[in-house]
Amino acid sequence: MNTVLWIVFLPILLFVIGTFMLGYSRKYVARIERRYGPPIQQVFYDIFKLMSKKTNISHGWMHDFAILMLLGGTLLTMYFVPVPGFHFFAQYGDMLVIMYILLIPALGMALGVGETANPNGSIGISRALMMLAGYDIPFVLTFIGFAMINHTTSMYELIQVQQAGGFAGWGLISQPLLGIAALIALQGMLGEKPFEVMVAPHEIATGPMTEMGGKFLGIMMIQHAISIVVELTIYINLFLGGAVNWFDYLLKLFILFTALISVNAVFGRFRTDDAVRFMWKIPLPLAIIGILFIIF
Amino acid sequence: MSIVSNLLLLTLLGVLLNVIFYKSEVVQKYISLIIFAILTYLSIVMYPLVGSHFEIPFLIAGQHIGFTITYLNYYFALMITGITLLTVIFSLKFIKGKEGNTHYYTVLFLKTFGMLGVILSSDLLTFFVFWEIMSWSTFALMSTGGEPAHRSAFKYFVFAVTASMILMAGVILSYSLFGSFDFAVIHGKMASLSLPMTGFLLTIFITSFSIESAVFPVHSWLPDGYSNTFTTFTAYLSGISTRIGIYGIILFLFGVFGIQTVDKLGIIGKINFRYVFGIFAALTMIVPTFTALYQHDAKKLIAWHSVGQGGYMLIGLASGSALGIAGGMFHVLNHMAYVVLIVFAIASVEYRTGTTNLNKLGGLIKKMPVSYLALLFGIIGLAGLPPMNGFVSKWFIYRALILGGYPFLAIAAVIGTLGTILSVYKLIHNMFLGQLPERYNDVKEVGFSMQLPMWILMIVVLGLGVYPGLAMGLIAKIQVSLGLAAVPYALHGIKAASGQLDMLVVSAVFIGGIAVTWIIYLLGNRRKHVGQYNNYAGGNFLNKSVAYNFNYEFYAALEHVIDPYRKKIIERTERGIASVTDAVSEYIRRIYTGMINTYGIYVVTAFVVTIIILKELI
Amino acid sequence: MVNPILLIIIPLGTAFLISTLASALKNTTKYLALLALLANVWISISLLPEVLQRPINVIIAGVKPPVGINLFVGPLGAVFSVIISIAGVLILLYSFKYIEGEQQHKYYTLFLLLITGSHGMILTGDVFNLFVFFEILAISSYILVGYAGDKNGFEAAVKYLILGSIGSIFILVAIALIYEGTGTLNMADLAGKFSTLDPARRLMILVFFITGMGVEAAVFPLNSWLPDAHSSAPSSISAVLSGFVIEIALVVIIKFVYTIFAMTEVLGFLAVAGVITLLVGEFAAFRQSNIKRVLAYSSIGQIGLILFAMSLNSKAGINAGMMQIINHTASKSILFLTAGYMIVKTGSYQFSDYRGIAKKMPVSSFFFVLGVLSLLGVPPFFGFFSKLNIIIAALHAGGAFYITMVFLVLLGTIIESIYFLKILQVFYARDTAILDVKEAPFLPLLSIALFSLVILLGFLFLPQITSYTGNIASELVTKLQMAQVF
Amino acid sequence: MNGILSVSTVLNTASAGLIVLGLYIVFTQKNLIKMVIGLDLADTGVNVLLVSTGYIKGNTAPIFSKAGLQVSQMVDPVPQALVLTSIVIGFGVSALALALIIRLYQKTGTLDTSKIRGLKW
Amino acid sequence: MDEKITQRSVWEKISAKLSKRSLWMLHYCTGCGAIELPPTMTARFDMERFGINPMVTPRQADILLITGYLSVKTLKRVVLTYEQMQAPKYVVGFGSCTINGGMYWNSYSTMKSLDRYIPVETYIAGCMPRPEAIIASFNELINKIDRGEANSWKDYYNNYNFYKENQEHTFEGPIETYNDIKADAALFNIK
Repeated sequence: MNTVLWIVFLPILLFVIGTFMLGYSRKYVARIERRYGPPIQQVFYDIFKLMSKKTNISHGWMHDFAILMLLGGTLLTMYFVPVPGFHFFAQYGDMLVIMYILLIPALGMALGVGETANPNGSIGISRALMMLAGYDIPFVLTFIGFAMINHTTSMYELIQVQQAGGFAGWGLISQPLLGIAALIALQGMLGEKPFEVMVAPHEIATGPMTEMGGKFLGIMMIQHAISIVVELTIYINLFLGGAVNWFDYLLKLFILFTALISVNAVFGRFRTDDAVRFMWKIPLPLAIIGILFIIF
Repeated sequence: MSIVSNLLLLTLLGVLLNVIFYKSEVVQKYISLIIFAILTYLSIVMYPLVGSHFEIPFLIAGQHIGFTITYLNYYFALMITGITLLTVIFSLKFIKGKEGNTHYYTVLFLKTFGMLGVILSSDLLTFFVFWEIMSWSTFALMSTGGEPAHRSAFKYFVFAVTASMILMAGVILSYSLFGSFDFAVIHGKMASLSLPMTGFLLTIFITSFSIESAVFPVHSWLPDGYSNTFTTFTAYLSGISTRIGIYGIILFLFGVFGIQTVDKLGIIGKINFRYVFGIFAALTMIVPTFTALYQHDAKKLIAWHSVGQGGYMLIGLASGSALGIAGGMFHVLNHMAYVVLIVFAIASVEYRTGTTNLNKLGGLIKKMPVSYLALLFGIIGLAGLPPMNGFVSKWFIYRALILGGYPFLAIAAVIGTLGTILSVYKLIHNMFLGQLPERYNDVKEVGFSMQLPMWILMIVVLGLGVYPGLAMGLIAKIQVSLGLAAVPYALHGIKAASGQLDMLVVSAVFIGGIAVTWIIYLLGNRRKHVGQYNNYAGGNFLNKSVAYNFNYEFYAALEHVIDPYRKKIIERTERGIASVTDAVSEYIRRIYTGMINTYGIYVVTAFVVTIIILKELI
Repeated sequence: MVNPILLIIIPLGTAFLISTLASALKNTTKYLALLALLANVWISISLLPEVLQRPINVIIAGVKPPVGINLFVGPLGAVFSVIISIAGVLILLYSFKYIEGEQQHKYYTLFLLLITGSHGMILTGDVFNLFVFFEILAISSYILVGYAGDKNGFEAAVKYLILGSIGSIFILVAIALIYEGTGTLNMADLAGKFSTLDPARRLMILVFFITGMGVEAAVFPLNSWLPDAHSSAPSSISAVLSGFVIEIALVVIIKFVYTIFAMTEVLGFLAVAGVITLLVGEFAAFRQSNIKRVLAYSSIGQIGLILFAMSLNSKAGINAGMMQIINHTASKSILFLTAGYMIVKTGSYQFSDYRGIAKKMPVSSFFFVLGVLSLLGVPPFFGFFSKLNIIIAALHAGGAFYITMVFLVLLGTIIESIYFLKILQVFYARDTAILDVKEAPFLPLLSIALFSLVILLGFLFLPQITSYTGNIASELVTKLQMAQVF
Repeated sequence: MNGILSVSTVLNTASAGLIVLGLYIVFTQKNLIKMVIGLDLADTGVNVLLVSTGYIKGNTAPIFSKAGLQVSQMVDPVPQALVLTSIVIGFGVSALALALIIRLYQKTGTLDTSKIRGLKW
Repeated sequence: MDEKITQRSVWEKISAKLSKRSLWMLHYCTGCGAIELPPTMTARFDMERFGINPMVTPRQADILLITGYLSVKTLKRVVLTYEQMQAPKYVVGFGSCTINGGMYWNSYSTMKSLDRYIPVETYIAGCMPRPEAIIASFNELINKIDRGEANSWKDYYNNYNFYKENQEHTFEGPIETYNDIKADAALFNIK
């Protein structure tokens, strides 16, 4: 019975957490810029306003289906990532499945934006995919390293292993190199400032979101909120020993998110090829060396 | 035991009839359709006859032409006849009136005859005889369709002849070593062979099959060869033709030599024959996929991908674990399904717009939704994303590589996947998305005869994706017949006890997610449909004359990153070999100087040299 | 039992008949020649079954050997006379239309002389008689090479003549040494006495003979005349030369080494010479642009292959070599004959000018393809079985040396298939530059068709052919001839 | 046989000398006619060798002209028969060679082998 | 142009209260007004407190801020951008140039008052008003939305002909914006 409850309320729960985190991040960045910044619930207002827009421009059936695919994919990923107290779906799909499901929203958005036939959108998408190629290789590599040590590809079992070892068992502590590489890759995965070239406002009019307005943009913001929480949970499950209870989970989420957005707040934006070169020059070798340590 | 003879005789009949009626297209069309339909029916019905042997009483060098049906060649026969039937259905309208299509169906029949013979053969000699017929008919098939096809077919031929000559050496060397051509006998006597000789023999067979299945260093013939001929042939070739090489590798690696003997060939510690083969497979995954990024022609892009995907199959086989081998074999079927689907979509675009140049196309989704859907299913399969079949076999291969302890091969697979996703999106974006150019305003969707194969393949791609168990049953039987451990499969993924894959649940949750989003979508107000020129372009007015698609140099930034590492080693080595042969033949040609005096001196020198040499001998 | 001597007398008699009655018969001489050769075909085929029981020994002019001359017709002689007469008839049929002009009676006399020479060389049991027939064969082929009457024809004829006479000088020296050593010229008698000679003399005889006969058999360093002779001779004559003339010389060498000299150590050396000839022939042909020169170099390659097969010192080797000879005679004649009419119709020797000829001359291009496929050893054709047997025989000999030899042979086949494919692609190119070319007349096509029957239906008669070639192999290996001395 | 100067060694060395001389002429001379002469020289050398094989010391020519001549006193007649045919063949070949050279000269206008190199490579 | 305040349902009151807190602004930086915007956005005045963010595309924007004089050519772009914006959209005229032509009152090439071409919600007077004025006018706009009176965008549909004539008079002919205003009007059931 409580799995059904979990299934119904998990999306709402993560949406609320994600939106408050986004609101918090905007206030945090504002505070760094010595200004008050919007209230915490600002993102709720934005999403509500977008959803209540009178006209919602759409360029074709693929544009609509892409939005469904976008949020649908993120919800799918959400269910498969173990959260404290709920890992019902974990036995049906392991880390590899999660790695691939993460790509469905990206593909969905790409198809939808392609349908809008806006040149800025296409440039944005090509940059987003190149960035994907950049950060995904180190990230999957770190996971491969872990899966190899523990001879399992299931994320739930990895959490058990880490929790069994207590603080020292954390991924970040036992394999520091892999942890750091994954952290940098995570920065790219969340689309934070140094790797935010695909949504550059002035250069390509927020890239993929050029033609997204009204409820389309609203759903994209919902998706963005949930996916941030999901990706952070993945990192926590792999490297910070998963969460024993919800307080520990929220604490880790908060600390990790603050770390990332503080980097986001102070860094400028890389060019695409510089970003990919950075991703392939720093985190990738780190991950490879990490794996070499594991083998020998 | 008449099924095998019917299969082969029927294909020969097909060749004969098509040669007789080469004048009229209509007769050829319907003959081929009927015959291939019967062939597919026969190969499906062949299942109960697995294990039976059939011989033609014709003796070559003491060996009858023998055929036998095993689960492995039943699996491949199904694929061959199935895909050929779909290609014929698709090309009923596609090939009508195209220049140079008189021998279209004849060549197709000849090729099927060769392939069926290869996979059904029970001994090395029949295998080699049909292998020669197959490689000649592939050459003929590749050279239909204009002048560039001739050049690329010639390049294929050079590789194919080398492959068949190496195979001939291997066949006869094993005959002289084991005294018989029969697979079973050789498998029995394999233990008696010394280690270095087994290694040498295995390398010979595996090299010739690698040339045919375009493994990394010898793959350069495939992209041009497959893309310069008719597009339906590109589908047919990249779907099944290169996979006969994979059949050969499976048969010899596991059937004839057996996994135990192969594992004895260790070099140092963990590095054994399979690991070295895995490295080649890994290179086959990475290099072609990132070359596909640079392509401007849809057919070339897909041809490069079929090379890359071949790498996945080989790395699955090279991993050696039950899961990996099952993944490799399953990937052959999956790849065939989605690559043929993609190329059919490209063919229908070419049929309507007349070009496959990615820089010139765009926005066709508005005019050809079915082809778009087909291409979408195909690229999701090719990229290996969950709901489609590509993901399942890739998941098997990944899991086998990780649990088998091959991190670097797994890394290569990851890099290959990402390269695929990028170039695959470029394909669908440049062709179907973006602004529709003015010249394609009156394009219509393709007719039913071309849509039918696409619908069938879409169902196969999705069906196998959600219910992989349908094919895993046969693959498990194959593994058992080859003496390997069978993979613990369930109808929709891996059995719950031993693994973490349940495609039904994944797809169900995905549908659930889409339903939830659809509800949220309905909360908002109704959507307003706008045309393609109602677009924000910095306040400028968009119209026909300024319709701009971002197609050219789609991944310019990534290309700047990769360019310093692209040394084009393969092209340089090939040019090197070609110039060396030319130089040698030029030098030898000059021996005949035309001066009668020098000829006389040649005779006397030969005389003296013979005396000196023979003095020692006698 | 028909007396085999007729095989020599009939062509010789008709040759002189034709040359004397030339003015009376005008251009009906060719039918006389055809009659003679048909008779030859009937005789040689009728000889075949008898020869299998026991070889026929024919005494000429009543004087018994070792003083008199005798004919020894074993399986080798019978099979070869069948090959010669059938090929001769078909090529004669081809040259009915090919050789025009009132001087054609000269062509037919020389043709018949050439056939006499070849029959003589293969059937004779006496060494000096062998030399005489060799000279008849050589002289008639010198003239026939220059028959076309153009600058290239005469240049090739002169070169061929000079090299040929150097070769005959070497053979004559060998014969002199033989007679000085053993006092006998009869092959059977010589075989017995040869082993008594001291090693130095035996070596000299062997080397003189091999070099002399090697010039005619086109082994590597000695075959400099072949490319010029075959490319500038009229195509029917190149077909004859490549078809069976060089094979006869080769078989004579092999017969002498196996039965008379009985020095099997030499075979290793001959095998290496064969492979070198193969590689030189293939590589030289790789960059040719004149179609007949390509075919000439390819003949050198094939001769190398046959020599390699024959000198494997095993029954299987000789059997495979004989099958390869049959295949080479048939397919090389097809190629030369079809090329002949292509040159006549397009007026150019460069095959790059035949772009898209398949549209205008579909039948001859089709036969050309058949010839190429059979020469390369592609399965359904006869060439595949002969090449398969050669490589089986080679690998049965075993050892790393033969494995490397086999890989070199396969390398030669790869090169060969590449340059032949270049030609085929030019034939079947779609952008045709040739407009006014018409198909070759019916008669030549008939003769080419009959040749292609051999390679197409070869695999049906495989058991019969292998039985004959098997007997040849046993004849050579068990020195059958020596048992039938008197 | 007194000392080394027996008849057979003299004849053998003479024939060897002739053959070597003839072949030397063929290989070095550029003029075609000189080459034919060289060939004839080599041919005669071989004939000398052939004849010398039949020599038996002290015997006379194998002709039954005088009554009481026994076969054992005659020289071996067989090589002489061979030499006859060989000379006839040599004569035929040289005649043919010269005829061809004349026609070649008409066509090319020169006898120099280094210039007649139409067919090469 | 005062609009009779119709009776709003409870849901409209709540949604107005919520959506007034998030206004995204597409500012058309022309004339000398653009320089006033950065100070309002940054630390000293920080308009983000009120949920007002600068946005780049009309599809996402609610407020279209015209910050100075508009020549004929730029007016065409403004009209096109206005029509591309999504429904509850508010135009804010910035500075005297948009009110009555400002210092370019007698220029031959600039348009004199903005609301003859597109319906304007609020004006900010001043020959380049200071950030305090901007913040004040935005608060005024927020309250107006809250009271449900900010319906100028409906006015564009109600008397579209008026606007059309003025535009065509200035542009000497219609401009192709691919927006069927009549159909949109039906969409929002405005007669």
